[in-house]
Amino acid sequence: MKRNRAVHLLSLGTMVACLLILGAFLILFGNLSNWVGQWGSTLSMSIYLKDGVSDYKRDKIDAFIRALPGARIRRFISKEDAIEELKAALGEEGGFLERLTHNPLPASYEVVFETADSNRMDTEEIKARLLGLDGVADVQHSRQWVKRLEGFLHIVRLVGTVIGGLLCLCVVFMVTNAIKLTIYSRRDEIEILKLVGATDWFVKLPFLLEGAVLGFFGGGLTILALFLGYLGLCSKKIYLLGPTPLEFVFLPGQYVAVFVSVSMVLGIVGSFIAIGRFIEV
Amino acid sequence: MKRNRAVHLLSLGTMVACLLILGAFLILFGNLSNWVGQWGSTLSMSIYLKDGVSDYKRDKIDAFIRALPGARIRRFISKEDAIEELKAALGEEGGFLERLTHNPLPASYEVVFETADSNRMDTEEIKARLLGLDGVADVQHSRQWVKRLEGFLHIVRLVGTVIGGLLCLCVVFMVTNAIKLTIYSRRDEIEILKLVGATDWFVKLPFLLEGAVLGFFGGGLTILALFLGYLGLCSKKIYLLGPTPLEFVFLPGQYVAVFVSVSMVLGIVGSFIAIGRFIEV
Amino acid sequence: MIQLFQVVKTFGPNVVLNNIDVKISKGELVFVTGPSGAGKTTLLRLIFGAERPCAGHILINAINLNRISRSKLALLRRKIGFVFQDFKLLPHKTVFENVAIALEVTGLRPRLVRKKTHQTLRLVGLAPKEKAYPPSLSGGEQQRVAIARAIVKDPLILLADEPTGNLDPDLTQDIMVLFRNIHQRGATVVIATHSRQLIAGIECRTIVLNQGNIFEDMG
Amino acid sequence: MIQLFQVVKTFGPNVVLNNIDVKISKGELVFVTGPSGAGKTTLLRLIFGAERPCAGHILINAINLNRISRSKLALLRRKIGFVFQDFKLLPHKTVFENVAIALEVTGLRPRLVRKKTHQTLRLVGLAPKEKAYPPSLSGGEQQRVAIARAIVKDPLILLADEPTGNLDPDLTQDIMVLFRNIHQRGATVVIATHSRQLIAGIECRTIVLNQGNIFEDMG
Ligand SMILES: Nc1ncnc2c1ncn2[C@@H]1O[C@H](COP(=O)(O)OP(=O)(O)OP(=O)(O)O)[C@@H](O)[C@H]1O
Ligand SMILES: Nc1ncnc2c1ncn2[C@@H]1O[C@H](COP(=O)(O)OP(=O)(O)OP(=O)(O)O)[C@@H](O)[C@H]1O
Ligand SMILES: [Mg+2]
Ligand SMILES: [Mg+2]
Repeated sequence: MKRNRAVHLLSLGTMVACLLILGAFLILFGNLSNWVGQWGSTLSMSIYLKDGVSDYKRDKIDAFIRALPGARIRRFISKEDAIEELKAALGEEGGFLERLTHNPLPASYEVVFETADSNRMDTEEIKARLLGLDGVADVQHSRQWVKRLEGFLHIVRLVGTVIGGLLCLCVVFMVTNAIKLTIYSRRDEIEILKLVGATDWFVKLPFLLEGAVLGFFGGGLTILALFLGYLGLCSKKIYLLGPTPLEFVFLPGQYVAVFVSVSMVLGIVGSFIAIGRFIEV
Repeated sequence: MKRNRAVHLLSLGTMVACLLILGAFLILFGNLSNWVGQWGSTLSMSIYLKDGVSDYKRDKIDAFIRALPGARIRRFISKEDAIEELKAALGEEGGFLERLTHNPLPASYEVVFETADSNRMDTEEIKARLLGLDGVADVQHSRQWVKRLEGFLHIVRLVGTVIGGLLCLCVVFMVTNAIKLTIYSRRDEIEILKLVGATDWFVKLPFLLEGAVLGFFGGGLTILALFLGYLGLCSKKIYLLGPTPLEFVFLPGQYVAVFVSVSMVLGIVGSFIAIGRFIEV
Repeated sequence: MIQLFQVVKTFGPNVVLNNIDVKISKGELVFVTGPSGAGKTTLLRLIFGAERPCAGHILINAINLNRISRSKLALLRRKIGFVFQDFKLLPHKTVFENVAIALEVTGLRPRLVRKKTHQTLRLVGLAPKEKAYPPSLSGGEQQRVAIARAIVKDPLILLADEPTGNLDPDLTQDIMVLFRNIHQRGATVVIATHSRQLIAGIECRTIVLNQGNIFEDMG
Repeated sequence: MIQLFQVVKTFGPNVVLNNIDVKISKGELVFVTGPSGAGKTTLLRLIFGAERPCAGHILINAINLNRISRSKLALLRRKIGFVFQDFKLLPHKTVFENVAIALEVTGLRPRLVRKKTHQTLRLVGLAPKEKAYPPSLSGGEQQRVAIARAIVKDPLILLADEPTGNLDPDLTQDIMVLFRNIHQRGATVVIATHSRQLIAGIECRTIVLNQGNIFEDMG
């Protein structure tokens, strides 16, 4: 037993490394789809006002927006807010803004549409109606951008499947290797067992179990490591778009179970290959 | 021999993984210092002109800049150029620029100082003299920015050293493990050798050699993999700052030699540890 | 019980058994002898199905070993006890476990396994050593573990390959008494040995192998 | 040559040698006998420095084994030939390499190694098997490889542990002639055996071990 401990630790380590990549990818992908889903379901619109628009006109615009189905005014950005934000966004490069003689930026409303399926909303029609109002200078919406992100997600999923498959092969290879070595180191024992009349399965079963255990622990350790890494990630606030930090989620419960089971199955497959090649001799 | 091949492949793989991280880090760090070095040695200055400056005044400013030691005018950015560039930089967010009633950006000269050691240059003095000229609105220079990058590089170096040390430990551990297993699988042989009167060194030497070979191949394979990865990276143009793509360099020749040697030494150290623990029994 | 027809066994250019015909009836006690390298071990291994003949047929209980499946062979081996010349003990299992394994593979109940194992270890005089590991045993003790493992399952056929090479004359006598008991209970016993003392002690059939042929077959 | 003073060797509660005093002079030929488990192998291993006594002192050529360094012990072993009861052959090296290794560790020139090895293999009748691997050899052939490895270096001391347990009577005679030749060239020879035939063949000193004591020491 002792002699195999080192091999098993070695393969467990390499296995966990492979599975870690796989798991990290799963988490990343899950979060990406989450984010894209969120953005997709909350279509947002910026409505720019003409300079010097009267309060009366603004109230009418305000009321019009509130009457749109599913629409919520996230905030109103005054001309002053707009220039401050631009300054903050440009940082040092924004030095030139100090030298502006007057504020060129327009005031705007930021509006989100929180309908169950924003895809069916006719954004172009709403835009046209808004432009028809007195005092509205321009309208921009986020639809095209989400479309592009979904294409990107599709590619990520494809690449992920290919890499995931390769990594699974790696895991199987690791286990096969480890079990082969165990079998090799116990070949005398195997020979003797057969000489005293043990059936093939009596000899094979312990190795299959060993592979299963290896796979189980590999999967379990990986989940553990991923979770620790996840906690570390959560403690940091990461800003990607906009002022709210990204929200990370871990693999859902049933994914964890599937992950560990798959890793166990990979272990069994690995030892199966090892056994097939060795014990018949 | 055959029985150990699998172990050795396994440890070689894990070793290469460790060394890959190490090597990738070395390359990254080398390139980062390169870039920072380049930026640092070419101190750049932006000289903003007042609106509506006369050609006569501009010629005087032009002449003054050319007279500065080591200075080269990289380009003159007219007001129109400036707004175009800002539009390109902001992309979709720059929509508001369309609605500007007049161009708020100033024209500017971009000047680089290509002196051997730009550190000794008194930038503040030059700045003051430039501001004294008629028609100059503002002067900005890149010194502070480089300072900050160098601090960052320092941290990268520190973190890299720590991680590198850990990875080296990993490599030693891998080799120790592999050699321990070899020794274990040949313990009968070792016992018999000692019984027929072999000295300790006669028994130990082959294992030390094995460790050295393992280290050498681990290092060599890593360099190979890194080089392939480097070629792949070079084939893509990556833009980070400005319009010129990043230029990557590989590890210099003597670094490659040092890298492989270190990996070999780690192999020897690893087998040394393995031998010490096992053969004395 | 055991029948060999025209059996040939060669290892490369080395013809070990050359057209051997042997018939051993149920309940016989037979010695196989001959010089070192004559093929005694090979003959026993052929009968055990551990080696395949290059030509000819071997029948055990009317089962042809050339046609037997792997699982049938395992079942057959449970009825055959083999004392290996090089013992073939598991170094990482205790004496007790080494002997018990021959019963465990048959799926016998643990309680019975323990009882039979203890009993057999007492028979060969190793009861005090049952918790020891083979590498810490003397040559003779290891040989007796091998004997115990072969006889613990009350085999129908007992094949013993030089079973007393490491035993002193007194122990040799004891072991021979054991073998004769097993024989008297109806088992077929085949013993390969060099020992003149062993053969001289008992009046029975002796097969003398030499240079691939049966040189003498005294009934 | 070989002196044991008050040597005690125990394994756990098992007292194998209890206050043994033995003196074997240079050039003697001595048999060690006794029942299985009496401690013959243990005695030889103590003399060889493969086992340390629990009490007492062992002197070989006036060197105290309790105080010898590891490298000195290696040098001493080059002068001692040991035929192990369990052969201790390297399964992945050929017969030739197994024998040659005893000379190679001494740093002898390869040409001489080859010559001596061939010569010794011829002496034990294994010249045709020199390219075979030990697992493919018969029991007696393996034993002769072990003997060849012990005598190939013309040892000053030859320790042989049951060296003829797997050999037929004719070969046993041949091997004894070999041992006596080595003895006549001046070497000290100690043979542990059960075989009455072996002991009866030669008139010489016999040490009988029993239950940890020297039971009989016939000069
Ligand atoms: N697996 C093998 N490969 C090659 N040669 C073999 C193999 N097994 C046995 N031999 C050869 O066959 C011959 C007979 O071997 P076997 O073990 O049957 O002899 P034996 O009669 O048992 O001798 P001993 O009394 O020395 O044990 C020997 O010369 C041996 O070298
Ligand atoms: N390493 C060990 N650990 C524990 N007990 C041991 C060890 N080596 C030997 N013994 C025990 O010491 C006793 C003497 O063993 P030894 O091998 O010296 O006997 P022997 O006289 O050579 O017997 P045989 O004729 O059977 O070879 C035995 O009972 C054995 O079990
Ligand atoms: Mg044999
Ligand atoms: Mg002994």
